[in-house]
Parts: sequence; structure tokens; C-alpha cells
Amino acid sequence: MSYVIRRLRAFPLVLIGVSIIVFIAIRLVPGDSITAMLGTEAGLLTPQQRDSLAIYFGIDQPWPVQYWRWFTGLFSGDLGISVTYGKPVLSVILERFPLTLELALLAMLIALSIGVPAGIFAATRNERPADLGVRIAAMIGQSTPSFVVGLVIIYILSAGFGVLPTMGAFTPFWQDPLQNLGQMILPAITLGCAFASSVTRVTRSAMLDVLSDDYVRTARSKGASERSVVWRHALPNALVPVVTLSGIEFGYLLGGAVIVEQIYALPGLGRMVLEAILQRDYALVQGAVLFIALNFMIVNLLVDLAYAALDPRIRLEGR
Amino acid sequence: ATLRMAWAQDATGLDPHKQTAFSSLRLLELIYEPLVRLDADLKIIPGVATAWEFSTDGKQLTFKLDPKAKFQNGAAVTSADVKASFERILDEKTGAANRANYLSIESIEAPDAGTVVFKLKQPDAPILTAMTDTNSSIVPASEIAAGTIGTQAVGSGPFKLEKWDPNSKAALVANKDWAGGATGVDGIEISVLPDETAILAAMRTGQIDFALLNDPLIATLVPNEPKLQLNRAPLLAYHVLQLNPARKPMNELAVRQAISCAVDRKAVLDTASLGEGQVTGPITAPFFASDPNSLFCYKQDVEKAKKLMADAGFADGFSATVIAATGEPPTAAAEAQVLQSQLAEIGVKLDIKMMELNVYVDTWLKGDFDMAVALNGGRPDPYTMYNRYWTKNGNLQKVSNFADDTLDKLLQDGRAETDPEKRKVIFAEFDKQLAEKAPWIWLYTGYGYTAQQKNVQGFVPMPTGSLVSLGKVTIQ
Amino acid sequence: MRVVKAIFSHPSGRIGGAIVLVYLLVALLGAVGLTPHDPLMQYRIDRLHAPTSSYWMGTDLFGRDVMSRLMKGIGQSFTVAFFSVALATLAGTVLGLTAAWYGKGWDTVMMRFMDVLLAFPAILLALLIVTIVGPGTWTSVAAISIVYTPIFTRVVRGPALSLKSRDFVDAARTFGSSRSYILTRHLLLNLVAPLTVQVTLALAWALLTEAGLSFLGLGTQPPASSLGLMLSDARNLMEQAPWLLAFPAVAIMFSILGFNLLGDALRDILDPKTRRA
Amino acid sequence: MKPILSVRDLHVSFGPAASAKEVVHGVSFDLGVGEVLAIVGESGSGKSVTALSSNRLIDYAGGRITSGKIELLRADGSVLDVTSAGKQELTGIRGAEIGVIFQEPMTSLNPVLTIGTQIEESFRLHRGLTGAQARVAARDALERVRIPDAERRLKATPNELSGGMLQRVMIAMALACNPRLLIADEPTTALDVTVQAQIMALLAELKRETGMSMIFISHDIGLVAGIADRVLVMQDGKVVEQGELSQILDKPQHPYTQHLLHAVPHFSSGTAARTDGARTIAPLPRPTLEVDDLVVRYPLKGGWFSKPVGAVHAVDGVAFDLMPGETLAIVGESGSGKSTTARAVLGLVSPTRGAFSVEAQAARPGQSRLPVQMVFQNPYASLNPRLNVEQILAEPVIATGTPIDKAVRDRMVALLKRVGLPEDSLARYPHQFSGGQRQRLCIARALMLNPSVVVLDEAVSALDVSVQARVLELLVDLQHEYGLAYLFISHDMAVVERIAHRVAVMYAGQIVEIGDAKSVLSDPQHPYTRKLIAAVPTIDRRNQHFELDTRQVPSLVRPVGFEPPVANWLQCGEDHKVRAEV
Ligand SMILES: Nc1ncnc2c1ncn2[C@@H]1O[C@H](COP(=O)(O)OP(=O)(O)OP(=O)(O)O)[C@@H](O)[C@H]1O
Ligand SMILES: Nc1ncnc2c1ncn2[C@@H]1O[C@H](COP(=O)(O)OP(=O)(O)OP(=O)(O)O)[C@@H](O)[C@H]1O
Ligand SMILES: [Mg+2]
Ligand SMILES: [Mg+2]
Repeated sequence: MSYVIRRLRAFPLVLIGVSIIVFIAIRLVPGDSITAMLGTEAGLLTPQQRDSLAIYFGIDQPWPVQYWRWFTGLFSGDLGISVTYGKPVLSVILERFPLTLELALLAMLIALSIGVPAGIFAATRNERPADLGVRIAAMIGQSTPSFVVGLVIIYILSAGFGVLPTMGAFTPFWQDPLQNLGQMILPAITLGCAFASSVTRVTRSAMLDVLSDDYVRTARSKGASERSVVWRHALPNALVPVVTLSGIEFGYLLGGAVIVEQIYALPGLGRMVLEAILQRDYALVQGAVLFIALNFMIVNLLVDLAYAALDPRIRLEGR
Repeated sequence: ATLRMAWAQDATGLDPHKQTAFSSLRLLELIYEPLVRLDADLKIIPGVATAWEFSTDGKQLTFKLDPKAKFQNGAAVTSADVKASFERILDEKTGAANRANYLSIESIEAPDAGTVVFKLKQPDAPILTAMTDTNSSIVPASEIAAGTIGTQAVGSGPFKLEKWDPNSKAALVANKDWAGGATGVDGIEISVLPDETAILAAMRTGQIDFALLNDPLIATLVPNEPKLQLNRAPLLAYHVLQLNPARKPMNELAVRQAISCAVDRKAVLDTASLGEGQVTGPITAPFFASDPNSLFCYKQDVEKAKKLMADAGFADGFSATVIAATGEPPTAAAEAQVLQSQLAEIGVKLDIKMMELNVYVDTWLKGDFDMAVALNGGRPDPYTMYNRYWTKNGNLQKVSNFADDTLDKLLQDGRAETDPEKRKVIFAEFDKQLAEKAPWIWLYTGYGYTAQQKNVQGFVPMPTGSLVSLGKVTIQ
Repeated sequence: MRVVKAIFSHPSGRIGGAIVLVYLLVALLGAVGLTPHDPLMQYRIDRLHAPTSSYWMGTDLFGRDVMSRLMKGIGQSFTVAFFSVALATLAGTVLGLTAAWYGKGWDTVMMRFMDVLLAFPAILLALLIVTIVGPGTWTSVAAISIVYTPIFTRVVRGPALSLKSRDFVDAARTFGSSRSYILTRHLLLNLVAPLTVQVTLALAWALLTEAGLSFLGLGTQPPASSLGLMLSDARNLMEQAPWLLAFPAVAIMFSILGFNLLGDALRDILDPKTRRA
Repeated sequence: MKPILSVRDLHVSFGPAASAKEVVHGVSFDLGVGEVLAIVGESGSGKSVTALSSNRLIDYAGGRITSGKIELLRADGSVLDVTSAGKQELTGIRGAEIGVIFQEPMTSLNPVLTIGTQIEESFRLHRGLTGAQARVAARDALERVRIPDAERRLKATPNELSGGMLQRVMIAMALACNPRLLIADEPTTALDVTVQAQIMALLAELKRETGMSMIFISHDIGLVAGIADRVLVMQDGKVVEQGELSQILDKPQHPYTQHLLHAVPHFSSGTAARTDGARTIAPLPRPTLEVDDLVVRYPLKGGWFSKPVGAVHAVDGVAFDLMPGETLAIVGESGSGKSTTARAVLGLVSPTRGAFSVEAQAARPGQSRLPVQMVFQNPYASLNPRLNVEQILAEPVIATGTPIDKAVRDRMVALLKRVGLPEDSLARYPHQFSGGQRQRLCIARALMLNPSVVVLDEAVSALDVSVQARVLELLVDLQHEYGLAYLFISHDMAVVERIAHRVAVMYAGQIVEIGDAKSVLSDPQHPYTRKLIAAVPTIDRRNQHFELDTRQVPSLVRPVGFEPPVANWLQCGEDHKVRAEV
């Protein structure tokens, strides 16, 4: 418990760091909310028009003042107002988050349910043709850019079979589970493809390590069947690296999968942030990046706690 | 029936006076109406106003409003709303995009609920065309007072915005009170599919009835589909290679002309847009445009170009950087590359710098480039289209960096002249001069594309790219 | 030299090494201009030509030879990948090593800073850097290396911490060996193995990241080619000219396959546990 | 009567058929019912491979029985040919008829499963017990191996128990289904002497209780004396000698067996202790190393704001001195603070308190700034695997800022020769040497700078008996030659007996007895010393019964500000004093 508290204590510091970087970075990017809205027509504005728009977008003050204003707002849960959505940043983010979360969970589910068995399968057939087959498949999966996978899936389905899940609007799971899964399954597969490949490889090598450990020999000396040796004795010990990998990937996916969201037209966090950057929606970018960073840290913390749950040898101390 | 529609880019905001992005206008023009509109031939037709007339001295413009016109909140459109709308546009605090077009307005009067009178400081023929712009839409005075323009969309157009989830979807429902009569569909459901290949895929599976396409590479695939139909309309917007005459050696007329002669405009069109478009001179509105072949060096002439270069003292060529925006238009990178290879023939070494759109806009507005590949919007009226660049106090002088007495005078003349035929002569001369002085190298105009299932009927493509005819579209 | 020999006697090392060598060779040919055609030459009449005997991989929208562009593009992609990984390795090693060695405040500050970078969505970080500085080869290099530096820092710091408490380091301290000697000879030298493996993996990721950046139009600048840029240019032509997508996609797949196989082999070769005595 | 296990001409190979390497070359033996067969031999001689062939566990390590016959007498009286048995039959006998205890209890138990689950598994597999039944059976099994508070331990995971406890759990697991044959593969090697004694006692007792047969593997012939009926000596995969226990111990035939016997300690008489001791020579020179009231504490932090909540008193008030040419051995159980003392002397940990001074002898050429050098326990870990021998030997010299010239290189070659390494070693890497050679390398490195004190922390513990003997001889020779003072840390009494002039016994961070080797070893005064010495196996104590003692070592964790009471020393010999217990 005190470990969790100690880790949580570090959160604000990291978040402040993230917020400062994003605050400065987004303002260093040429162009501002005004050019984003008006495009080249912004050149027709009179200085006065420009000033009044700057006040409207809240970009009239010097940076430190702007930061301070935003930062103090944080304490009352106010992340500012998104200028594109005309809504509080937090509510925009929370609208997008369920999709991103679901996509990440589905991708992870797919990755684990394919990757772990495949990795075990390969490990128990070490260096035999079956192992080689799995490994090559995994490497190919890992090395194909997700946009290629996505484009090819869409093309084959639409041109070849004339089917395609509804794109564009997102139906939350609790509204219509079937339609929701129909929409999410392809993107999840696209993401899960590379993810499953990594899981396969990590599982395989961890299992190979573990299978040569002493306690596996002990289990065999007790007369345990091969299945029990692999699934009951070896696998739990091989899970730490798998959890590490899944945690990192999952953490990244919670930040949104820009390219896959783009291809499948999913209104997720990743695309939202990208659009927000392109629109110079400063408050939204700041809020979203902060939110993503927080998620990432929470996932990391959960992963570390998972270690301790998985392996009693691991004691949680500082870092 | 509901029309299921898709586009790749969503509107970026709801304030009709401020939003200038193509994607925003496509949504807002279905909700709001200006005083007057353009038809497919760019002729001015009634909007909120049913009739209009210039006074004989050209300094007074009177509109009669459509008594049937009603805002979506049920209130009638009155002259007070028109006055309030234009005052909002003219107020510097608003930051309205179209304000520059109305600087000649001296006062606005509303003698009765159905009449609006614009008093002008000087004759201003193009002001009427400017008023066709969605950026000059009439909004309810009550909404202005409440300060809700931009957060709520209350217009007098054919559709009412029911729900808008930016970058995801929008739902429009038919406006039963629309002065234009009953709409052909009960509503429009718009999905934002950022990848145009995905739009095409969705149309193939019949998921989408109607889509707006930007990329000619995708659009040209539509005719191959038996169930789909491609609509295209020549656009007023023009693809152009902007030179910066403030920078050496583009300050030399001969160099600019050499570049103009070295460019094979047709080849640029054929490669970057798969031939989808027409080579164009500076003026793109069909009524005013001259035959491109009559313009200076519109037939590629590398020998002449080389000679011009040598005359200017650049026989060995020079190096320059050309900026272009990523994906805006989708053909920009390709155009830059074709131009690069063509100009290499006369020794001009181009260095392409692709920029994110906003960065590009920022750089472009500062005039901080040697050359720029651009897709600039066109207007039906040459004066409205070009005064910003080629008059001496044009707002975008910083961008064009080219002040020329002849051009300035021709534009001023064209503005004051109200006789269409005389204006045509003035602008033909302007067209010729501009091509010859070659501050920019005009390339071509493309098409605006929409794709639809064949059971969708009644859509009229427009040179402005406008989708207003969706108001009358039906699904069989 | 020994390592090279070991790689080629390792089954997956042989394949991976061969693939990487072929790519390097191709990149080299591309760099010195030994391509079937000029990669920038626009053969206008042959635009969007399917593969033929004169254009083995067809031509693109501009009538440029895809094969020549691919050869050149491999060089470009590899340059970005190599330099960015090299920078990240260098920075990560220095930071990780000093963080592990000095511990305390420096460690805390460094690792927190790395946490900040890690917590920052990677692709956004790269995106911001590229939009601020403007795209180009070296911006991509900088962006990718900044994204990977925290990973390398962690990869170095962990083992460095454990090496720091190994007996031979204690022994060195009893001799009074200097700090720099211990850091380089005892820590760094023993980190070569985990680093090498990480480097091959990072090379593969860097290739994908470069492709991702180019996909968003922020990577390599036209008319130069890179694997990612070729892929992204090809996507809207996927139906008219599938070869434009197919060849770069296969090229990127094989190169990553090569790096991964090589990494696997190096892991075996450099790991004392599996090293053949 | 039929033997329970009969092995005939067993050959075992490793690796793929094409490049197979045979490691057991024709081993034959018979094991009678209720008999204990000890297999002794040095590391790598094939002991484990031979034993684990009897239930074909070597299959999983990549081994293959290439020829020979192994016949197991099953409980129902049938005979099973293990070499040709199918998978099904093999899993049937494993655990049920043949139980195995491995060497490393820490790694041989599954770290993520509770003790209970692991023991219950045997009952589930072979007895078909489930749920509460299995749990009760598991508890009984734990009680059988004398684990106190068994009910609670069932829920513990391996990391929560000490090594000795874990080995008991292993035994409980192996014996769960009352196998008729138990293979104990060096079950005590990883444990402290006192714990070892308890495990041996337990095994002997269980054997008596159940009447099972046992194969007991060890490299320590003294240890087998306590339990074996018959002994089989292996070398290089072959049986070199085989016979009744007394026959092997009293009339060893093979030179290797004689060698093994020689390495066993004989304290009671004190005959083996070194007699070249220096303490009696008067007048005493100034000590080379003097340690006074050395205290090392590690703070324990906890709570919300990382406040210190206590401290580990790793070393608490240690004092001793060391004369030139003398060896002081520090003995004690694991965790008693031996290494910490050494590290403090070397300046690797900073002491909380206390002083030590090192008297440099008259300046000698190449004298280092630090006249104390160290040789570590694990020769592999203390050599950087990526440096070659020349670089390794050069390091101390580089550290003093001396350039590596011909003189230095000559010294390297001379030292290598002196410690008995081939001259061409300079260009080789640590992994190309055997364990004993590596330790010689470490010794050579420590001598590069002509130190006056060498600290040897478990310097020979990782080595085989015969190799150990040779390294010890070398150390003694070097001591004579260079007048070195050794601070020799070990838990192995046999080794201490052979090298120490004086012995200090540490217990829970404190020295409890110190004095000359002969008198401490043959006439221990402190109860702890006595217990320690009594636990050392010797061939004189055949089939001896140990008392089972399950007391735990006291915790070293003390509250903040705790100070131990001042020591009260009793003199009990010319050079022998003992701490008075209160
Ligand atoms: N899995 C394996 N693969 C290859 N060779 C092996 C394997 N296991 C053992 N060997 C070899 O077989 C020989 C005998 O090994 P074994 O484990 O029986 O020795 P041991 O006498 O038990 O030694 P120790 O005292 O170290 O346990 C050694 O030379 C060893 O290198
Ligand atoms: N860095 C440390 N932090 C906290 N406690 C420590 C630390 N180092 C050692 N200790 C504790 O100090 C005590 C003495 O350890 P030390 O290594 O000196 O024992 P030892 O007698 O050498 O044991 P062994 O025979 O196992 O090597 C142990 O209880 C150990 O847990
Ligand atoms: Mg063994
Ligand atoms: Mg120790």
C-alpha cells in the first residue's frame, strides 16, 4: 500500500513536466488558433480583428500567464474549453475515451489469446518446424505497418465481399453490443496483429527460459503431466515479461492509435489529439496529453502491482 | 428517407461569419442562407432576399426579403436580422472573414421589416457577389444579442443541425419551414471518414449514399463502380505556383517569364490530377476568363525560357525553395514534384518543403517563401477574387509582394464599372497583363467531386463546390 | 569479427544477417547511383506503368522507376533509422549509466524526466517536434531519437545497477580504479550485449516510426524517397497501381524481419548463458 | 531378494545424435530394498545424470540413454524396464515410486505457487485426493518433516521460507506418496552446516521410519558417512570404486577416493590445524591490520515519508587484529556478518562506527596505496567476462597510475606462473578457464600490487574438493613467500582447519569466540561454536544421530537507537577468549 502511495506521490511531478512540455511545444508550432480557423483568409484580418480573436481564443496573454491560468484551473478540475468542440475539454476527452479504452482492451484480448498459446506452442516445440513457422509468422506480423494491414483489410472486404462494418459513428457497447463489436473488431484485429506477434515472441522466449528452470524439473519428478507442467508450473512464471510488454503496449494504445483510427474513421483519442494539434486547439491538446500521460502512468503502476501479484519474489520498493 | 453522407474533413466550427474552411462551409451552407445565392452558372439568384437593385449612381443597394423566410427557431427573417448580421460582420471585434469585402458600406438601413438598404461610400459592383458567400449568412439578431452564434446553429436554410460530434458525425434534419419548399430527404446523416479510400469502400458496400471527395486519385475510381455515380464540376479555385517577386531572382521579370515558359501546365495537370481539370489563366470564372492559349507562354517553350534566363543573367539557373502544404490540396506534393522536374530543365533547382497546413498558412501569410504551391479559392467576380493580392492596398500584398500600377488601375476600374460587358473587357486585359507579368504561374483548375449511389437524384454540382442543392436531392 | 562469424553460424543469424547485408548492399548501390534508372527521372509517357522488363517494379504517378526509388528509399530509411538509433543509444547510455552510477538526486531527476518523455504519447511527441522544426531527414532523426532515448536509458540503467554491485566492480574499487575506468571497462563493456539486441529491435521500430511519420506527411521530403513515403504515396493509388504499395510494403517487412532475426541471433550469441564454450 | 533398482552398463549422451557427447560411460550398480547408496564424486562426474536416468528425467535436459538397462522393482512386484518405458508409465512412477530431492531448494520450488499447492499436487496426481483431503494430507506431510506451524506454512510461497525450511518442504513433497526409492541429489550443498546437520538427521530418521531405499548424491564423503550403507565413487562418468561404507572409508583403493577422504576435517584431535602459527613468537610485531569496534548498520525505511524505522545490525562491535604472515579465519552461519566485516575492511561499505588501521610494511617495490586486496567467493563473478587476462591483471596497476611497461608485464607472467596458470593465458578470457583456474587468476590479480593483507571471502567454497585443496596449498605457499596476512572468511570448517592460524566465530553480527585455531576447533567454549563444530560431518561419526533443532537465527533488525550490551570476554587459553553470554 505504501508502495502505491509512494508511486502516486511522483505522479504530480511527472504530470507537471508533461504539461509544461506540451504547453511550450504546442505554442512553438507555427500558426495559431486564428490561422487554423480562417486559413489564408486570416491575412484579411485587421490588427484589431486579430486582437479580438486572440482574446476569444485565450492566446492574448504572455505564455507564463496563460500557463498559470490553465494550471490553476486544473485544481478545480477545469481543463479549459475546447474551441473546436465548444465544450469543456474534460467532457470531450471522456466522450472519446470509452472507444479508445475498448479498442485497447480488445486489441490486447486478441493479442493475448493468440499470442500466449502460440508462444507456448512454439516454445514446447523448440527449434522444430512448427516453432520456426510460428516465429516467422510472428515476425511478419510484427513487421507489417498497421496502415498496410488496415488498408488491405478494408479493400479486400469492401471490393471483394462487399461488406464493411459501419464506419464513422461509434456505437457504445452498452447501446448495441453487436453493432459495437462489428465496428471495433476490424480495427482491433489490425492493432492486435502486431501486438499478438510481439506477445508470441516474448511468450516463447520467456517459456523457453522457464522450461529449463529447476522447479519445472521438480514438477516432472512428481509425475506431473506435460500439460500441467507447461500451463500450471511454467506459464505463471513466464508471465512477467508478457505482462510488461502488454502493459507498455496497452499504455500506448490508451493514447489512441492515430493511424488505425484514421483508417477506420473511429472517433478515438488519438485522432482527436491529432485534429486538435492541427486545429491548434491548445486547451484540448494540453488536456488530452495530460490525460494520456496519466493513463500511461496508471497502467505502469498496475503493471508493477501485477508483477507483485504474479510473482511473490518481486518486492515492490522505490524504483 | 435520410441521406447518409460522408466526407473526409469535418467542419471546424459553427460561426458562419468566421469559418472559412471549405469543410466548414459545406456544413454551414446547409443550415444558413445568405441574402443571395449563386446558381450553377454563377448567376445570382434569390436567397433570403427575393429581389435586389442598385441605385443608378451605384451607391445604394436595396433588398426585398422573402416574407416566407423563417429561422429554424420559428422567427421570421426580418430586415433587423440582416442589419444585425452585417453589423456583426463589420464589427472588428467579431473577426469576421468577409469584412474586407464590405468596407465600402457606409450604413445599413431597415425601412421596414421586409426591406434592407445598404448605403455605399462608392460604387461597388462586386459587393453583390460577395453577399452570396456563406460567410455573409443572415443570422438571427436575437442569437447575436445572446452571443450564441458559434455554439448553436440557427439559420434559415434547408436543414437544421440536430447533433454535431466534431470529427465524427453530424445529424441534420429537414427544416419544415424552409422558404425554399420541402426538402427531398428527411435529414442528412454525415459521417467523417478521414481516409478517402475508406469513403470509397463504404460507398461500395452501400453504406453511404453520398460523399464529398477531394482526391482525384480516389474520385477517378468511382466511375468503375456500376452502382455509383461521380459528379464533377469545374471549380473556381485554381492551382498555382506562387513566385515571390520580392526575392531575388524572382524580382526579374525575365526570370518569372522564363519560369512561366518552362512550365508545361498540361503535364502538371495530367500527372498530379490524372488530367482531371483545365489549364487556366488567372481569372477562372467562366464569364470573365480568357482562352488560356491566348495568354503569355501558355505553350511550354523551353528554348524561350532559357533565353529569358540568359538575358536576365541566370544562364546557369539558380536554386530556390518551394513550399507546399501536406494534403492540402492532396495534389500539392505531386504538383511540386512535377514543377521541380520541369524547372530543372532551365537550371532552376527547386527544393521542396512540405509543411503541415497551419505552418504553411503561417509562412504563406508572412510571405516567407521563394515559391509556394497553392490552391487558392476563386470567386465569381474577378475583383473580389484578386483585389486582395493585386491592388496596392490589398490585404494580401505581403503575400503577393507585387504592386503594379496597371494591375491596380484595371482592378479599380472593374470594381466601379457596373456594365457586365465593359467589365469583361477590363478583366480580359487584367488577365493578359497578369499572365505576362507572371508574378505567379497559374496552372489549372480542378473539379469538385461528389460521388453518389445511382438512386440519389437531383444533385447539381456547383463551381464553388457548394452542396446547397442537397436541399432538393431525393432518394429513389 | 568473431561476432560476425558467430552470427553466420547461427541459424536465424544467418538469415537475418544475410537480409540486412542485402539491404545494406542495395542501399549502397542506391547511394552511389547504381540504380536501373534515375530515381528522380520522370518518364512522363510511362506513368503508372505496371512492372515490365524495363521497369521491374513498375513506375509511379510521375513515371519514375519504382525499383530505383526503392533502392534509394531503403538507403534513406536506413539512414534515418541508423542515425536516430545511434543518437538514442548514445544519449540513453550516457544518461542511464550516470543515473545508475551516481544514484540519488541525479538518478531521480533523470528518471523522472525520462518518465515525462515516456508518458508523453510517442507519436505526438515526434509529431510536435517535426511540426516545430519542419520536416526533413534530420528532424526525423532527432524526433525518433528523442522518442527512443528514454527506452535506452531504462535498458541501460537496469543492468548497470546490477553490474554496479557485481564482484568485479567491487574488486575494481578495492584497487582504487578510477570512476571512468569502471564506468567504461566494467559497466559499459558488459552492457554491449543487451544494447546490441536493443539496437536491432530499435532499428526495426525506427523504420516503422519513419514510415508512420511519412504516412502523416511529416517524414522524408519529396522527391526523395523512403519506404514510408513510398507507402504513403501509394495508398490512394492502391487500386490503380497495387505494385506501388506491394513492393515497399514487402521491402519494409523484410528489412524488419532481418533486424529481428539478427537481434534474436545476437541475443543468443552475446548471452553468456547460451554462448558455446 | 531382488534389488529395487538394478542398473547395468548405463551410457548416457547429450546433444543431437550426430554430435552427441557421452557423459556416462557404462555405470552398473544394484540398490537393495531399504538400502542407502551414496554416489560421490566431483562436480561434473556424472552423479546426477546417473541418478536421474532411473526415472528418465534426463530426457527433459536433452539427455538420452544410449545403451544399458535400468530395472525398477515396482510396488506390485513387477519389474519395469525404465529405458524402454512409455511416457504414461514414466509419469506413473515419478513421484509415486521414485521421489527426488534436488540440490537447490530455492530454485527447485515453484516461486509463484504456495507450498501447500505444490505438496498437494503429489496427492492429487497419485492418490486422487482433492480439496480439503489434499490439504490435510499436505499438512501432515509438512508435519512429518518437522516443520512447526505447518497449517500456516501451507499458504506461504517459497520466498517466505529459509533455505533449510525449503529443503524440508522438498523432502515432504518427494515423500508425499511414500515412494519406495528416494533420490537425494546433493540435498544439503546449498545449506549452512548446522542446517545441513538437521536435514541429514531428518533424512536418516525418515528412512528408518519408512524403510525406503535411497540414492544419496554428494561430493562430500564425510557427509555420506552418516547415512550410507554402500558407496559408489564416480569420476569422469565412470565408477572408479564401489563397496560397503566401511570398506570404502577404511580401505580406499582408488587414489581419487583416498584424495576425497583426505579433504575431510578431523577437529577433535586438532591434528590437522596449522602449526606454523605466528602468535607464539615473541616479541609480537605490530599488527598489519587492526580492527576496533566495527559497526555496520543498514537503516530500514518505511511508512509514509520513508522515515527510518530500525536498522539491520549487520556487524556490531567487531574487534580483532591480524599479524603479518598470519591467517585469521572468520567462520559463522550465513548472514552472520562475515562478508560485511570484510567489505568494511576493504572500504566497500562505510562503517557506521569503528576504526581500523592497516600498517603498511616497509615500502616495497610496487606497493599499492591500498595494502589490502581481496579475493571473492565466486571467481566467475569477480572477473569481468569481457576483459582478457592481461587487461584483468593490468587493472590494479592502471589504478595506481603506473604505465603498463615491460616490468609490469614480466610481473604478470611471473605471477601467472607462480599461481600455476599456463603462460599463454594472457590473451584468454575468463570463460576459457575452469573454476579453480579462475580463482588462481583472482589471486594473481590480488598479488599484482604486493599487498600486505589479502581478504579471502569464501574464496574456495565454490570449488571442488580436490581443486580446493590445491588452491589452499597455493595460498599457504604464497603466504610464506610474501609474508601475507590473510583474513579468511568461510563457513566450511574443513577448509578453515587447514588454513587458519586463528579463528574468529561470528554469530548475529558479533564475534563470540576468537583464538588460535587448534584450541578453538578442538576445545570450543561458546555454545554456538560447539554446535557449529558438532554439525560438521566427519568420517569418524558413522551413522550418527543428530538432534533435531529447529531454532531460528535471531533477527538482526533492531529498533532505532538500539545499542547492544558491552561484550564481556572470558580468557580461556593463552590465545583463546570467548564472549560471556548474559
Ligand atoms: N543438459 C545437459 N546438456 C549437456 N551436458 C550436460 C547436461 N547436463 C549435464 N551435462 C554434462 O554431463 C556431465 C555430468 O553431469 P552431472 O550433472 O551428472 O554431474 P554431477 O556429478 O552431478 O556434478 P555436480 O556435482 O556439479 O552436480 C557433465 O560433464 C555435464 O557437463
Ligand atoms: N545492503 C544491505 N542492506 C541491508 N542489509 C544488508 C545489506 N547487506 C547485508 N545486509 C544484511 O547484513 C547481514 C550480514 O550479511 P553478510 O553478507 O555480512 O553475511 P555473511 O555472514 O557474509 O553471510 P553469507 O555466509 O551468506 O555470505 C545479513 O542479515 C544481510 O541481510
Ligand atoms: Mg549434480
Ligand atoms: Mg558472505
